[in-house]
Amino acid sequence: MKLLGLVAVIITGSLLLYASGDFPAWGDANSPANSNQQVSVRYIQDSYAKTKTPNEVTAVLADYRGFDTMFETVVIFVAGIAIIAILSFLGEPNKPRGGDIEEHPETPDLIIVQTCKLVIPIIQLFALYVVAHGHYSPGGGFQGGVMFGASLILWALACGLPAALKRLSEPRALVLSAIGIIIYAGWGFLCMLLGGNFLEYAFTDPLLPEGVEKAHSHGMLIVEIGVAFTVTAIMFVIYANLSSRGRLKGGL
Amino acid sequence: MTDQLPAIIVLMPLLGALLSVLLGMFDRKLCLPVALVALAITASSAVAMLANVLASPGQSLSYRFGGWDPLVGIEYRIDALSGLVVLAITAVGFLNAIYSKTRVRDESPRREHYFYALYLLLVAGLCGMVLTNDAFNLYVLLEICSLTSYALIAIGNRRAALASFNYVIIGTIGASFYLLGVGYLYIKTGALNMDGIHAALRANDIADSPTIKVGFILIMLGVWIKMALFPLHGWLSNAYSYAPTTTGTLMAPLMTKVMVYIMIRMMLSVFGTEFVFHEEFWSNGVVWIATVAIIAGSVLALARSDIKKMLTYLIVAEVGYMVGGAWLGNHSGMIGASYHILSDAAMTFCLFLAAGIIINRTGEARMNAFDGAFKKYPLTMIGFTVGALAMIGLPPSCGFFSKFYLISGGIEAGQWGFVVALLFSSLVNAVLFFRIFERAYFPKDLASGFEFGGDPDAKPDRSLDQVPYSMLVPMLIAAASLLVIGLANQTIVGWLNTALASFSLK
Amino acid sequence: MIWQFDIIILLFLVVTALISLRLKDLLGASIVFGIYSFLICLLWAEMGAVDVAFTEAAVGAGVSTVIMIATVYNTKRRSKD
Amino acid sequence: MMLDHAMLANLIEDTVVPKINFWIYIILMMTGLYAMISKNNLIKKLIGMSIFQTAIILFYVSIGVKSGSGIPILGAETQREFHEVEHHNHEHDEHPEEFPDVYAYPTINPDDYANPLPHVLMLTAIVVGVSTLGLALAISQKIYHEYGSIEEDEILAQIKTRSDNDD
Amino acid sequence: MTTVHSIVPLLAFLVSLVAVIPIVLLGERRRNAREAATFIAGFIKFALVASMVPAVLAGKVLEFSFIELLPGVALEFRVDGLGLLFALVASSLWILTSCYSIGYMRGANEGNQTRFYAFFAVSLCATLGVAFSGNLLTLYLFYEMLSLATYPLVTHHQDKEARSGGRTYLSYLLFTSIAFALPAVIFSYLNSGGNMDFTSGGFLADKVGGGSALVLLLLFVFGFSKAGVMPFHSWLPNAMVAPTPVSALLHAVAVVKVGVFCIIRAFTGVLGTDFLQTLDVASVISWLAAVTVVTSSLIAMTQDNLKRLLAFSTIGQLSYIVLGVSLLVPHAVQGSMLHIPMHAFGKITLFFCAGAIYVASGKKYISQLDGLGRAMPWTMGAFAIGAMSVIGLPLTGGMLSKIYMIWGAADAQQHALLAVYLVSSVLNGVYFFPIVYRAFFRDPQGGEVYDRVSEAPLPCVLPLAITAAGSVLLFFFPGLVFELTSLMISAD
Repeated sequence: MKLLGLVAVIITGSLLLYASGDFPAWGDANSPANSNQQVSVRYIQDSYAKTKTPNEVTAVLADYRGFDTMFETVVIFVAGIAIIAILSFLGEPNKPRGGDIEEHPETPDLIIVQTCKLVIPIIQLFALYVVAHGHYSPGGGFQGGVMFGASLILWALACGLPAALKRLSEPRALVLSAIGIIIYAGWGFLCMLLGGNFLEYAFTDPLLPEGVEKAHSHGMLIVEIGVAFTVTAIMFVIYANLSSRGRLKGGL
Repeated sequence: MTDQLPAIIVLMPLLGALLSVLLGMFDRKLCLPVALVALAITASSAVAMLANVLASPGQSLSYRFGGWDPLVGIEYRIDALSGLVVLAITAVGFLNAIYSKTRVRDESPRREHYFYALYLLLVAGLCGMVLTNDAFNLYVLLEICSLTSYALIAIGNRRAALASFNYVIIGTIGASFYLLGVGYLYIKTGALNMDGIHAALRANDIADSPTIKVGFILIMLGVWIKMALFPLHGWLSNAYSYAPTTTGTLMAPLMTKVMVYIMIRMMLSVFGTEFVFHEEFWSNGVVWIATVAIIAGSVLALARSDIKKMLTYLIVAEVGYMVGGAWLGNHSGMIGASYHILSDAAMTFCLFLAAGIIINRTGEARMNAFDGAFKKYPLTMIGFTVGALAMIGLPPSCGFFSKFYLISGGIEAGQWGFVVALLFSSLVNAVLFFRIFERAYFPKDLASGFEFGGDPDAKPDRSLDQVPYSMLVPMLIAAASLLVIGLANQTIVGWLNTALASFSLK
Repeated sequence: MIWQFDIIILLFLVVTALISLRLKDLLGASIVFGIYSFLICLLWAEMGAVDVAFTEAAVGAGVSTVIMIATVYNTKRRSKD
Repeated sequence: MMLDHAMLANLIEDTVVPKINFWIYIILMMTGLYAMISKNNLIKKLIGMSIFQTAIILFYVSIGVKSGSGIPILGAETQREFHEVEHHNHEHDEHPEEFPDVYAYPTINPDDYANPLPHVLMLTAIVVGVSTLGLALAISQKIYHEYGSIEEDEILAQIKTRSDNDD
Repeated sequence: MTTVHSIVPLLAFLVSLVAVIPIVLLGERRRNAREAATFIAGFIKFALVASMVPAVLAGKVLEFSFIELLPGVALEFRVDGLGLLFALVASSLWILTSCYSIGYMRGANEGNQTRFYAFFAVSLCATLGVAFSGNLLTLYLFYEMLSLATYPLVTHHQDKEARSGGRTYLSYLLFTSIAFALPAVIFSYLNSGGNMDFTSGGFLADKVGGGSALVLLLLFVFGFSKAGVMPFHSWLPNAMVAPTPVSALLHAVAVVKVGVFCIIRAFTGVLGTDFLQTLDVASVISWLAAVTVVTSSLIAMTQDNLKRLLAFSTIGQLSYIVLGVSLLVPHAVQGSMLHIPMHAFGKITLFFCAGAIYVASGKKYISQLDGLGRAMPWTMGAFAIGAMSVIGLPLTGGMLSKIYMIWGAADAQQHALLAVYLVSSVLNGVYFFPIVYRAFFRDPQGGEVYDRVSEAPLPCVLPLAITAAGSVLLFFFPGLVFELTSLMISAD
């Protein structure tokens, strides 16, 4: 096994080294990738005019390549349900999952709980801000969603998994994540119904007539919210299942 | 609305998956109907889309997500080949969903809704991979397929867990190689749209720069790992044979074939024939690898006593067929490879379904499951026989014609080793399957020998109430499709010709 | 881009990667891997990829490490290599 | 003394800097690959996998870097210019007689902003990475549940003794 | 020669396939009705085939083609003299054999009789498909179909011996057909420019060089190993584990004759005798065949098991045909075509007799036959006639064909091969004559008296009498056969 790994590493590594001699220098503004007039330059120059979104990354992510991003969200969703499907009923296929808090005897430490009570709302507020403000600053659905999910994970770490599950039970989380994708895909379908292609935000202009560019911007906001829903829910689901071997009791 | 079909084909299964998760929480019996409806819509729209493609000028459609220009946005491009492959995927998905009715309930209790969600997403991912014209979007869909298949395998029995873990490791290496290869293309061309990359390669004529070469190698490596070309086939056998029945019957026919399609797509429309085949040495080398793959696959299959394992090694051999055919670098070889994608999907599907029924009924995974099987399950055995004869390559089944085109391609290219390997493997298949037929039709004890009508004292044939229709009917349809594909090969090849016409093949 | 900064982080990256792979204690390995993710997040920020840095900070340094530790708790802490 | 430092700095800047990212990413990637293939512990394999993936991300992000460029977010200044032009053109549409001429949008110099595309792609890649990691961790928990071990050789030994398969 | 579009060939082909349905449905419970179905099908088939004779004699060629399988190559039926002759022989003998097999199968009360009759019908259907096939691909298709359809018949008994016999049978036929014939077919397709129809001149004529022509010939001769040219002959003796009717019809008539038929097609229809004469590569084949002829005759002399002896004699006779056609001169070719019906009648008589002896007295070995002639005069008489025909003695059809082949050998100036014909005829005499002698002129061993042994049941004796008479009649009234074959020759 070790030998095999060594061989593979040497072959691949030499291949890559051989090619790396041919790369444009790091930070070269005129490299084909950076100076492709049809692609990257166009993103930089047109994106604001077309979508009224200063954050080019968000513009490209949620609009130009919005379809990718939808499937990116689906990937997270897949991971969530896959983990549940693998870990649920591990060993005891007939016992119900989750529920009884008696599993968690030692009462959580007071200080930690109080601190969390202080910190978590702030985290969640900031997460919402990140989601909403993704057009103008770094951030967006993923980052905000992960932060929100992390706040729930923090709560679970502090007061035990059952306490957190009381806030967001697994079925609710799954519904939430599904809703997230439905928001995303639904908006795309709406564009279809209004006569455009899938995710062609321009056609949603009649709903909120502020000009086609704004329609793009709004579309992005909506799909980012959808992404945030899914990511929040799934991040928590993943943690909940992995930390309790799918039994949804005890936890760390 | 017909111009929206490409999007619908990918989105319907996605919608179905969401619904099956949501409804499954209330009543898991709803999942199968939901899945069936979604897949039926998908399959029918695949048919409609194929009709559109064939009707359209140049037999090629383009769908732009978000209405953006393909270079900055994401584009789907459909020609006759991809249309046919998508049709095959959706058809297999639909039939297999029917087949899964009882299996899933028994094999993964209380998880049906997750199973069907993953199942539908896998189908969606496969369709997307075939349709997309964007190198990175292909990666995302590839990962969706990989994740769903990891999970679908891991749901299986205790051995499945380890097999699935190895599959995760290997699969991630493969996908990452592909991603890296795309990066190498991007750093030189700055484009992600396949046509864009091709245009850039032509325009700046950087085709012979080390980066592009290494990028090509990386992409091919990734795809080969995913399709289990011979030296890289280690993960396949365990993963498919320990997976739950319906997972195996879905993935075995589709995954490798779709990866072969991706390989052909990359070779033709991204890099272009003059780049791929301009180094005789390398293309011949790949054909030789394929030759070895065919022989090794057949021999390994011969050495197995476990039915599913045997079939999985046959897949390894079949992959060799297609890779070799595609790399022969001439027209009939490419036709053979792309036609074999369809026919092999059908053959593998039929065989896995039939073997699944036999294994499930006898509760025995080894060859002796077949002892006197015809007496007990005549219809199943007939289906299995048709599939096996197609695998051996006897006319007029589709297996014969794909082999015919491949061999004629091999002769044209003067690749005698490849030709010999093809013949050799069909002989090995003959040995394999007649070993089974002998057990099934002429078992040692005369009583259970097969005899139409039955002798007066034989008990009436109860096979129909033994094998549920939900398993029998899809299998028989698959078996019939083998003959249909075979007899219609002129039409299909005609479409493929127009699809491949634009790529200057010898 | 600030290349001095860049080089320093890159070197640290290699070091942390090797450490996290060498450590026999999986918990330690996971934590070192968290550090690795955090360094890489710094690296993205330095290269101007703020969104990627943000995501990496949240996902890589945050969630990945946590679930990895969760798994270590649920399985074995010692590793033979 | 200072001069030497400057010379050294220039030397590095000319020789090492243009390539170091691409070297380091190869080193990291190979480390990860080696770990994935030849480590015996499943968790270690997964750590290797994450390193492997981040190495690719490093490669992509390094593509998009432009020396002297800022983050790919338009500055408030540029936004204001856009708004003015827009406002003016709007007025022009309202009553052309007072505002006869139509302004064009200011052209943005692409060198001022990093290439956003690799960033977008890598956001996806990171998410895919964490999903794969989570899934693989779940599978390894299942394996631990089945075999009571996460060391590959021990598991294989168990399978051999049970001899419940052939391959 | 004019071409007529007619559906009759298709019907004649389908009859026995359709017959399978009633056979299967009726099954063992209503065995008489089942056999009736077989008979009806047989007569209809024969009538249909016979109905094509006038048209063909008038120099027409009946054609029927449907689905196009490959560009320019359809699934096509095309009835010319040779095909019709073969079809006539097969379909007429099918009727007799079914009659015979009723007697045999019931006499030896075999199991799984429905399967037997069903696959018998399928095999006949495949045989006619081969006889009528209008192009190489169709020929190959039905050739494979025949291999598969006969497998259950060979393995009929399902015991160890039968299974191993069937395994050898199938592995030989499939191996050779896939490994040799299929490449040959594809190679001819590639060189023919997308048209594989058999033409009188051969569709590959002047399209391939001498070397590749030789390779093609070898591939065809070994690929269609049903013709039993050495070294791919040993499936035939092994296949004798089958019930006698199977051996009789399939391994004296249908299967083996399909093999030589395919080889004749390869010579006349694919490459064309004239073209081959210009190349002069066929002598290789001639010598292969000659070696087979002599060797098989020598082996046959050492056999004591009657059916095995007949098997080896069949191998020799088949190689006569291959040898004849490989001489490329009109007389030899016509002689080999003639030899198909002549040998068919003679050899099937012998097999019938062997089966009848087995049914009546349970004897399998020549050494047991002493004095049996008195107990079963009809059977042994017919045996004598059959033997004469196979040896090629006067008053039997076998003589005509053999004379033609010898004549052809003389035309071709191949005196060595001519000698082969003569010597092997002598050898045939040497291994057939003792049997007849034992049967009629020796006393039973150990004073055994055949009071209980009498003739086999009538359904057995009738057919063998008819076939024996047939092979005599073919000597006196060979007109039809000659005309049909000379159609092919004049076409060349």
